[in-house]
Amino acid sequence: MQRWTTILFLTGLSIVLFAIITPLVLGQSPMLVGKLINASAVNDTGAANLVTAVVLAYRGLDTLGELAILFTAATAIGIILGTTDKTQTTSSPTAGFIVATAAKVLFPLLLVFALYIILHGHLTPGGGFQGGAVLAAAFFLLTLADSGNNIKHKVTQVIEALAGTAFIVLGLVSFALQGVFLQPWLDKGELGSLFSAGSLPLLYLALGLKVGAELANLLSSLANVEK
Amino acid sequence: MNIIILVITVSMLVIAAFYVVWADSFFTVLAASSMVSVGLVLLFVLLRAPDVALTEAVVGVALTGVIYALTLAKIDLWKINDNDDNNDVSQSKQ
Amino acid sequence: MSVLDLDHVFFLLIVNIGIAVLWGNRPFVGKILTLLYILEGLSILTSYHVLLSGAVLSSSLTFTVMQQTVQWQLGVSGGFFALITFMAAGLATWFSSGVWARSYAPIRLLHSYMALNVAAMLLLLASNDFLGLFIAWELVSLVSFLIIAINGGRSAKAAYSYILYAFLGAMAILLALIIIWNATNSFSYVEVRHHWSTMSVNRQLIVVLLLITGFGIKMAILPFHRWQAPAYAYVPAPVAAFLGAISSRMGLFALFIVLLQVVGIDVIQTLWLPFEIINMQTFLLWLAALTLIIPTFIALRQTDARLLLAWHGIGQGGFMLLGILSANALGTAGGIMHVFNHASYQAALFFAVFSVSYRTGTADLDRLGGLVTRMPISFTVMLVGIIGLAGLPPMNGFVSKWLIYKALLDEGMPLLFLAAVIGTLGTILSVYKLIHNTFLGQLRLEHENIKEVPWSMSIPMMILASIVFITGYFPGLLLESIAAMQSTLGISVVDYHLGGVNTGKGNLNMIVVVSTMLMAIGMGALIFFVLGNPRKQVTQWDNYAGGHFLTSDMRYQYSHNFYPGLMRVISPLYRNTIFWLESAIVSTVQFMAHISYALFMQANYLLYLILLVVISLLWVLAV
Amino acid sequence: MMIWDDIFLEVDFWINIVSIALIVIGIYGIVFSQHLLRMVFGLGLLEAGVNILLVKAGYQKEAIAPIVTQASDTMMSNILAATAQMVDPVPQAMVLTAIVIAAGVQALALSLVIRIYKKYGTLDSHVLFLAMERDRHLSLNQKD
Amino acid sequence: MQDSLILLVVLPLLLAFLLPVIARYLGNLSGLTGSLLLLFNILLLANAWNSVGYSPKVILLGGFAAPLGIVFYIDKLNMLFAILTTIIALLLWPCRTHNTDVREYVLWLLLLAGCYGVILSGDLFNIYVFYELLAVASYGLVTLPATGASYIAGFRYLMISALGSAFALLGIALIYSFTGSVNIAHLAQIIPDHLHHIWGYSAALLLIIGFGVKAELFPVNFWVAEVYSHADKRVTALLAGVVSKIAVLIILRFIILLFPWQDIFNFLLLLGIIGVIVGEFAAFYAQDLLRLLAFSSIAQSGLVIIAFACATEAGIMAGIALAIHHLLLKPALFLLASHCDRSINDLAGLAKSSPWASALFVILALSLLGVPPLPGFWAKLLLLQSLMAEQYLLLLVLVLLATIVEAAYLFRLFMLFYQRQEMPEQKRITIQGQELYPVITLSGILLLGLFFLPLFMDSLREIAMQTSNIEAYINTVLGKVQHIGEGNI
Repeated sequence: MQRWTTILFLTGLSIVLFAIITPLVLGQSPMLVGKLINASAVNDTGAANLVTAVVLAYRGLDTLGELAILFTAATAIGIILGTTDKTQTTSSPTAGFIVATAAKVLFPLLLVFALYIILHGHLTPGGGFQGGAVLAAAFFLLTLADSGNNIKHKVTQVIEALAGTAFIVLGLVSFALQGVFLQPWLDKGELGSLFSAGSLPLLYLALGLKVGAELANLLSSLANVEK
Repeated sequence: MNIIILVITVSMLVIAAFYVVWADSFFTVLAASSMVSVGLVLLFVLLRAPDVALTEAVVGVALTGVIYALTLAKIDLWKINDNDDNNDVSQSKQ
Repeated sequence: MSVLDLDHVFFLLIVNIGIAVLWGNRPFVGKILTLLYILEGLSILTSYHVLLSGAVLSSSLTFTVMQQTVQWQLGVSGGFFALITFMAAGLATWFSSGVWARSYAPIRLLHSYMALNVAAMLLLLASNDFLGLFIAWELVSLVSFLIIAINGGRSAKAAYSYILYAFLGAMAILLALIIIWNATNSFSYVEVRHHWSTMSVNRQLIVVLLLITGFGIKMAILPFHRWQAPAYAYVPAPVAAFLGAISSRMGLFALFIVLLQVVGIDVIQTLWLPFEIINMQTFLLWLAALTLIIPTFIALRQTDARLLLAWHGIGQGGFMLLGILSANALGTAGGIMHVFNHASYQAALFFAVFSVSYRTGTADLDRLGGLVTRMPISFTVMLVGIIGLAGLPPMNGFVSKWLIYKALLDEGMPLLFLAAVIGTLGTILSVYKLIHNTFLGQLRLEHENIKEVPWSMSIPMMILASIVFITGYFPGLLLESIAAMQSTLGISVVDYHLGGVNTGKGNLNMIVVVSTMLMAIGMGALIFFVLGNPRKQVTQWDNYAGGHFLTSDMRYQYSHNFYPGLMRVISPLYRNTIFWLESAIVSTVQFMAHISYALFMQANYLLYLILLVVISLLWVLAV
Repeated sequence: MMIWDDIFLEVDFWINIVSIALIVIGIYGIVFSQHLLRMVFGLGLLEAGVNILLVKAGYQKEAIAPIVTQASDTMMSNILAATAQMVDPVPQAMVLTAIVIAAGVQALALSLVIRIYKKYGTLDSHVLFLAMERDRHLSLNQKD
Repeated sequence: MQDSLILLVVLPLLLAFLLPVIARYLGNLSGLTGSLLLLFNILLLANAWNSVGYSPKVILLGGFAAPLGIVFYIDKLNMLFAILTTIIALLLWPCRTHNTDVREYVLWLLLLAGCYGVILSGDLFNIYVFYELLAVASYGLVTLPATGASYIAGFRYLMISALGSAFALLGIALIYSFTGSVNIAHLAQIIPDHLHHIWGYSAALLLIIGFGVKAELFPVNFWVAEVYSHADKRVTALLAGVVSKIAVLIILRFIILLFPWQDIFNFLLLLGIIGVIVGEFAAFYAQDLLRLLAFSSIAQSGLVIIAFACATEAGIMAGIALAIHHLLLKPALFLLASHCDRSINDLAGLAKSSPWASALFVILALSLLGVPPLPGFWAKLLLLQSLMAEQYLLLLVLVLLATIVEAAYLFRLFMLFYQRQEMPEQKRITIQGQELYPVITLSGILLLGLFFLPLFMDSLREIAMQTSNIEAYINTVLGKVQHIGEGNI
């Protein structure tokens, strides 16, 4: 009996959703705002990657909100899993020799790769969130290798706090200068070069560091939950 | 040409989604969920959204994958489905 | 006279509440409070002639919200009822200020609740638009909830059922208010009367029915009468007297104002219930007649004196409504006069019953008897009271009942007249049972050394009894203000003189009637004493009943099946359908509560969210 | 067969199929599964399905990714020409945020799952609901 | 000066980011910084209030014109809700005991930032992001007491809220694929006439259900009873009072600006009235005080939804009055109830051991009930008048019947409190003075409001007029720009 109800439910729901979604013919969605942004993004923000322009310049507050959400999730997980600053030693078996050496080799490479993604956020696809996650993966690799020296919470918390404040301060500076919060300031430089698109790369750098530190914190607190 | 790639990814996605919900051991569920994320990455690439594809790859596949793995370890379901301790598996099925 | 007289009264009331709350349990404070009540009554009396001439005592208590100015001012009808309230409150506090106070622990609560009640009632009497009326109405029902629940236990349960009925009534009135507001966009009486015809007929019908249910609940009209008897019976003596006298008449006052002044009796006559079954006025009159008959015959079966009197309070309420709605000068005059009369003898009877229970410790008629020799004053007061309640000539009850009978006959409603007579028959029977079982008959052993109640309790009783007799002797005193009331309301005015009323077809002059009776009794007493007062002092057991001697331990006095013949005939009629209806409603509410609680206690609650989404999307596709 | 061909060949049809499949299976995973962890997986699927739809909302036929690549020749005119046929970047920015929100919420849910498992030893939603009610009852009555 | 209102959202975030680090140096001052920030917010709002007096203002985020960038819309209604949120948050600010983790303050600050963002923002996706911030912060706060039951309740709350958010996102996706823009004013020009078909309706339904989770809309408010009885008392007070009213505010904005169709109003009216009736009856059956108050808050939110659903000016005025009244009253009741968290018949004789608390409880409950002289009556009167104006007679009767049931269980409580016999010695509850300060201030505000009632009513009418004036909203935000290229829908 249970089987029949599930199948009935599945088909019913999919038919309903299908009826609603099919008329959204692909490709004809009216890009009211999209066209305007495409046209004006390059000379407004100087960023080659238009998505970064939208994420940081046009809809900067969304990203700030997003950053806050990740920070809330991390703190809430910290509270729930109850990791205080004391570093307890977990009893998980130390990873094999291969993992340890691979970790040592891979760590610097991952670091470079992460920084590359963050710094080139306004040129190529990528940016703060993606770079930060890779950063966290790099740090977590170390704890995976030998569970002894896991991430020192005090350091990551300081990085996290500073990066977050940096992001907001960058916004506040534009508020002080032009009276509008989160407006891209600094000269735009010529398109495509590393130091172009004004304050966007700085914002992405702050974002990346904060996300990286936060996720590293999160992963280590997850790993160190008492067995 | 990319229609064929699209059809393959879509079918892979749907099968992986079935496995996520109906698989027995959580080990296969984790694998299936990562497969779904990978399929998603491919889709986003086809939909001309490289930024989103990269995010989905890093956050969807890597990060959530690791977090799920860690949780499975913590609630000691992190076992290949060998038949001696079926109680854990059966407990997770019903 | 300064027009702002009402402010003095309000000030005195606040002082009253202050004293009662702060020093309620001091010994002498009862007397001060009585003085204050009397002072308030006097301050209204002094400016009463202003009221009689149709003017109004205005007060500075006004506020405007949402373009509605809510103003409190006292008209002549408000003044008349205010006088009754102050009389009842003053005598009740006097009764409780003396020795009785020592026997009642929470005396401070009693005084403060009494003062709050009087203040709320005055606020109600002085309101002159619907919003002010509703605010005061809720205050009155809240405060009387407090005073009814004062004894805890049984009276708390009665108070809980009262407050539920009161909220039902309040919501009915609020709904009527909103419907009226929607039609007339204002709450003042004049505006509403002016725009009343703009409402569609069945909306008018709904409003009138809602108002009647709302105000009728306080008056315990038939379907809503179950709460009043236990609520007014299980309370301490002064509270029972006060409530019995005036509290349920607030509903009558509001109905009187709303139905006669705002809606107008002619509108009620033209309104027909759905499917033209019955005209609204006849429907209400029969409702009142049934409210007279059924509670009175329930009172007949009661064995507890307080319950008996409380059920009579409900019955007489029906009688008053009968008078007011008879759309005849005599009838309305009789109805309003009956309010005053009932207030006076109901309070007197309650005082008498409670003084008996103060001395003997019980009000149960089975365990009383033969107290006439021990408590003569209470006996006379009860005698005067039951004569008034039964409506026999020398007392004021007779005048108002006569007026109402005359009005019913003049209006050509013989069947209603018959119903009223049956009601009065029931009253006479139960009233005789009351006095016989308490004062006449066989004195019990344990009541050998009962003494009369102390003066502080018997003086108010005597004052009330004298009021009953005097207003019976000179009804003109009341009829003067009643006529003024009728003229302010714009209904036909009764032409009266000090002794009574003279109508085209036969007039009533109580002075003649009462003086002839007094002369006749005087002559009889004279002859009796002149012939040497030929009677022999005998002890109680020197007599026999049914052919054999009585011994002290044999009980031949009982109150259970007091009228066996009558009871055998009418006992099948007691099916208390309303009781079953009430408990049915209560159990449905509990059942629905159980379901909705279980609805929330779900293990798999996400199912409901998905069901909502699917159903609403399907509905969208369908639309 | 003609009608069927151009429907099947249409990119749009396949993307609708996959997003609806993911949403429906996700909802089924959340609503009908007994095991708490499976609910979290279902949530992941649901979010994925919705993200696909959001990205699809911005897709234009024969458009290119919203990245200005030939940044070298800084001629404003042909940059504008390039951006004209670009895909709408706004939904991509929104999806970026949505994915990270979903990750955050899932991480929080999983930490709750761990804490519940440590305290109650089981992850069956019915058993846990009864346990919650029992705790509530206990805490009500034996309040010291 | 009102441009500085963006600081309302930004400063709490800044402090939240900094707090974990500076808490080590501040020690127990860290709680104080939170309240100082709130005071600053009140100052900010106060002098912005008079500058926004006549016509609503707009703040451009990132300096881009309306449909491109994100826009904050400041009008009297938003300001009013922002001020009330700050006041309540200030009163409920967790006092610093020895074991409170500094991260609790962080979560409170983030919740507040989310609240401000949601109230002020004029952009659909931005509202979703701040709503999500609000939600995640409330998940964290709900599981603070760290008892097993609170974890389960938190998890179930998380699941239903996440599901709701997914539906809201689906709604946003639908809207975006039809209109191509996310700015509310821009959508308000397009949706009402162009999207009056299946997809417009389904987008509206999905959004309303998504945001209805927090607004305690009927079928999605199953979490209310569990969360309010397991969470910490100040968190429950905040959630019940402020957060649910903000969610209803969003729904109001949607049904006035985006989906002004009668079918949607009927849908909301139906859900609202079911919520009221089921809430009241469930409260009648509830065994313990906290759960009783939770169900009564479901009923109250149902009333607010009904008021907003008859989208006339009178309806909006009634809704705002009810929302404000409930926003001030419910936290006080929850604070009082949190001390006597045990089954109802153990509370017999509470009046003897803590007379002030029970007296306050009675007054507040009577105002909740709508007994005339108290402010609750005027709010309910406005609601009844607006319902009558719309000729919804059946709704009127059902609301009044629900009030009778409410009277039944409240008076049953009063009788229990004022029973004669003492509470048993060891189970006695005495609520000390300093616990009562927030409750006293809240009831003081309520009773004070009574004296300025006429003044309060007129300003309420003015706010309602400003809210229901859609052209003003579109013109201020889009700066009287005509429709931008919406040709090809």
